[in-house]
Amino acid sequence: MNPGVRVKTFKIDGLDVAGREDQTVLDVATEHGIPIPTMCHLEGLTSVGACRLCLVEVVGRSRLLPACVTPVEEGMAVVTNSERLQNYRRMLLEMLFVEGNHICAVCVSNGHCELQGLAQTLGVTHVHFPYHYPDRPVDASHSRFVVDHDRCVMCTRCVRVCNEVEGAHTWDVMGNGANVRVVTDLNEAWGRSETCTGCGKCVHVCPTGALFEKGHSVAEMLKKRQFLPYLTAMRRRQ
Amino acid sequence: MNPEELLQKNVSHQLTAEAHGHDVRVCMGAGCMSLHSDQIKSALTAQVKQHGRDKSCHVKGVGCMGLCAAGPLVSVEPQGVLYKEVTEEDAGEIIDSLNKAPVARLICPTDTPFFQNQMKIVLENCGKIDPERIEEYVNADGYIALIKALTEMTPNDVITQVMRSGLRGRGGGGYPTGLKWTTVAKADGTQKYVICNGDEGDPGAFMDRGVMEGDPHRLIEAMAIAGYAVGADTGYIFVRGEYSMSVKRLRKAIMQAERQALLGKNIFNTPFSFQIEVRIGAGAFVSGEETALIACIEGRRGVPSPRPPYPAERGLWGCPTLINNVETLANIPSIIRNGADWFSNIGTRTGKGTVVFAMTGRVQNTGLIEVPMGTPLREVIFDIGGGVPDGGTFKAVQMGGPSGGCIPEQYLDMPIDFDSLLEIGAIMGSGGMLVIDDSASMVDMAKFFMEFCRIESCGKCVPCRVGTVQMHELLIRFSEGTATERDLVLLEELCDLVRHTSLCGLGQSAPNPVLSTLRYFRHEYMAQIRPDFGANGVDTHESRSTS
Amino acid sequence: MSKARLATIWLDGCSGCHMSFLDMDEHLVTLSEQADLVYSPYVDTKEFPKNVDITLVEGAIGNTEDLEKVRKVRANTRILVSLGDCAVTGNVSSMRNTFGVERVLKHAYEETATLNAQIPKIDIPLLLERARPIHEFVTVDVFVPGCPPDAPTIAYCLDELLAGRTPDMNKYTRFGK
Amino acid sequence: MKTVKSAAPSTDNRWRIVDAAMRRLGFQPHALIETLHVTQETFGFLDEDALRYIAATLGVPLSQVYGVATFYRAFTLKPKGAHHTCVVCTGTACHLKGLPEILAALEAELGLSPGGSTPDGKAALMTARCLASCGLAPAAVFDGKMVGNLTSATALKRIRQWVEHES
Repeated sequence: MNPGVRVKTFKIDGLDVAGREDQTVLDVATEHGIPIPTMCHLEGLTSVGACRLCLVEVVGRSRLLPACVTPVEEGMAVVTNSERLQNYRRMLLEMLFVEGNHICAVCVSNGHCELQGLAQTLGVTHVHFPYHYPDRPVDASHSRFVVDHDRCVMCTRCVRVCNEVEGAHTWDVMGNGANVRVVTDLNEAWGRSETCTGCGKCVHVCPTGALFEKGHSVAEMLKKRQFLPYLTAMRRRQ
Repeated sequence: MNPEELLQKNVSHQLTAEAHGHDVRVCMGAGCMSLHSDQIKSALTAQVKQHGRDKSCHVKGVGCMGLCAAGPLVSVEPQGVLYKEVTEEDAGEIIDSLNKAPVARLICPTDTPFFQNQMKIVLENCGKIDPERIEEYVNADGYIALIKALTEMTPNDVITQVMRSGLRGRGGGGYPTGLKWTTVAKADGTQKYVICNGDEGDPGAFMDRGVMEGDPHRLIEAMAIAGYAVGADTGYIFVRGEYSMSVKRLRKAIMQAERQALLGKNIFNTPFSFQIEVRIGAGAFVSGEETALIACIEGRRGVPSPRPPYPAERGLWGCPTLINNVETLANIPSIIRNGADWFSNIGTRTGKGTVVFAMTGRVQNTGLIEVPMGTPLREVIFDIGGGVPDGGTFKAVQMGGPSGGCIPEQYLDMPIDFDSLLEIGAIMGSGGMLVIDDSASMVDMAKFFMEFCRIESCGKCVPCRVGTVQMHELLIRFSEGTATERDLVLLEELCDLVRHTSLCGLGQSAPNPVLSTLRYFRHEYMAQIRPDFGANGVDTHESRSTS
Repeated sequence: MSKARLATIWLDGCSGCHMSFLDMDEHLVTLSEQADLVYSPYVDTKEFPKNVDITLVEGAIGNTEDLEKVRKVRANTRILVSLGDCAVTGNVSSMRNTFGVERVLKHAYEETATLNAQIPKIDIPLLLERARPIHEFVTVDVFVPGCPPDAPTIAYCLDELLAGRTPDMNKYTRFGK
Repeated sequence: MKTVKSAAPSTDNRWRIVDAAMRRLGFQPHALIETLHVTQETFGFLDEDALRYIAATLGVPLSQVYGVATFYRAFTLKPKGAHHTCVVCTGTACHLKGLPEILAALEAELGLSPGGSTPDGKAALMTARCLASCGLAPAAVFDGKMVGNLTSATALKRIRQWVEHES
């Protein structure tokens, strides 16, 4: 621990917990085995608080706070799993399902998909909002990887890992509102990207089947995440 | 330039003004400009020349005079005559009458509530001075407050005055301005910034534009005072790209101020240095949100970030940053000049000072107005605004634009201030005041604002990105009369979700126009519903499923 | 106690869910002790009967006939079960939705036809602009996602319903399973 | 002070205006939006060459430049749907030397007005504040090619060629 960093004690779901002041509510909850669902967050990347799945209640505050970016405070009382939160989380997941074209049955990530998994854990048996059926492209121009925008949930993990870990900044987000999409370089075909190093980090941090390796059929794409904590640790050593 | 020199300059200009004898002011606000007031100004100038009165009469363009409905407006001083609906052809007659009786057929009476019931602080110079001449601002006691702050007060004194004045942010939230200044002043860091938020993006709002185009030096003075108070040496005025006139006037004003050493190094020979740069937005409503605005100035996509950290601690380029909106800052010179007590005596217990509204819609006197906080809505709409024209009946007033809500007749006697508006589901916010009469559909109104939010959503957080699309689609069905009862349930669920889970203010407030119309005009939604999911649960809805 | 009246129907789907139903094997015998199968692709009844207790609906609503059928089912069923991803989410059936009917028909009947290419126009139900999940048209009581839901899942669901309980399907299945 | 790092995409004089904008803000990455504003004012829209050049000069990743250029409504990457673009200069010199007549002719003959496109959508007409080619006024850029001493007849001819060739 860095000198001068203080420890804060507080409560999560009634349990007494302690965390360093530079930790977030999510960090401390995870350390204590309290599950809080996440989608855009990934340990090792900066947090952006975009998917809103990790919203928690803090007693005495009217606003819900995203656990992934909320610093711990002395004496705070966090509620992670009220009925209201569960309800919001289910609806947020439904929002992700309706805005894309998620056909789990034909997806390379079927069975290994975070979106699919969360739907089951949080009890989404169906989506009660109307689907949008957007017309989104698939780009298979890269020699080894494919991006299927139908399955993209705009978590931006690929953008962050490429910028923060690989250092290439090949990915970014274009457009606004419902038209946002991840792009490589000047939105050219991925295979023609001048900046992509082909490292595959983006593919392996992607929570769904939006980014995958060629040569995998339905349910065959397993994402390997070990590299991220490993790289973080190795860089810290330097 | 020292204070004495400035004063001297002030006086000398006053003398030349007196020598002129007559001041003919032509409104160059956006409303009058759209009716070609610039050509009227040219015609008047030509007539002055033709009448050989160049020496005794001065024609000048001024900022918004307020009563846009009667534009183009021209006033003649020192007589204090206001002319309405002036055309180029009237120029000769107006100049001809300077030493005689005014042109009766053009006179716009000023003994009406529109002029008598207003109180002007923010707009005190708007419509009076030539915004492109620093001399006129100085002549109107401009930069006195800055001199006072720099030569007679410590930064702490300035903050104390702002704190004691009770001024609250006019950009939406109503956060105490003094508290914000204190936070930035106390924040760690040698480099700090002041940002003036002029990204007025609400449809139907043009208060900030009025100030930026009608009295730009006021903002420069305020920003310099703020910079002094919080310890910043650089300021940015962020103006929405559509306001090219604002950008032009502000840039000119900055140049003039620099030339007079009112900006730059060691202002008034004090250790305080301050520079200001104008940054132009590029057409994104969301960049009015503090963190998005900072991203925009940094040259990034203008998407909001979670707060904390607040910009006051970690803002522009990671430095403590004070962000105030145009109207908020425009109050500062008057507060410093006249003192906190003067300001805090105006308004209500929780809302001090005045508030500027852009009054539009089905109301007689559309235009820019300023009234003390606590003025009842009824007075604003029916006395100052002159009520609904053409025998229409008042139905509601929409306040706060896409983030605000509708207020029905029953709340018209409520005094306007931050908290009372919040209570009934509207916000003071952007200051747009749209009067609606019984010919309008509240469902369509809600649909209009939701479409705006859908288009303007930055797309970062899930509830706003998807929820606004969903709500807009549902509102289309209501407006077409093809909605079902189930749609109403979905709409209410979505309002709740988007309001409570969105990342920034845009998303959190996007459902407000729907919520407030559902609250006060639910029957209008119900009237648009077709029988649905009848006793046996069969949806008789066909419209979305025909091939 | 009289036996429950059970029905199954197959709309815009691949029949996989009905295959899965058959996979219940010997459990079908147990089931038949508690319920009569009054309408199904498995039995030879032409008209959807009245007063059905439970109907399993497979497939999305893709054409005008599906829509008619599901309305008839809803009007005559106490507990309507959306069986499988096509019924629950639109699934594979809805993959045509982004293209529009015209393009889909052209591709299927003209561009990829080997001989006598033509788009059929008579005696077949009209495609709806989009294939959609059942619950967008009628109220659904129980959702059983899965592509297809496996036999034990279907068995559990039916056992619970027949016992008068509400099944918790999340424990057994999910989208795409 | 840094100087321009990468070479401008062409010898077009207008790049000097873009360079000046970037220089004014010290070639810092935060000059991106200002630079895009100036580039669009100068060229009428932002094409790939421009985005690449700005990215390289300001040291901003390509995808970030693209993300910013598509986030804000003020920026256009390509006139919508049109295959061809004509950018006319609306500077003082061009105005004095007959731009209004040219615009009137395009409107009357082809139904083409600034910011719009021909009814078939093939050609778009855009305006730029000044193309910095005042000596050649009136000037316009046809699909990236600068044409000076423009007349109504030459403008009509060029655009007609586009429209007819494509049909």
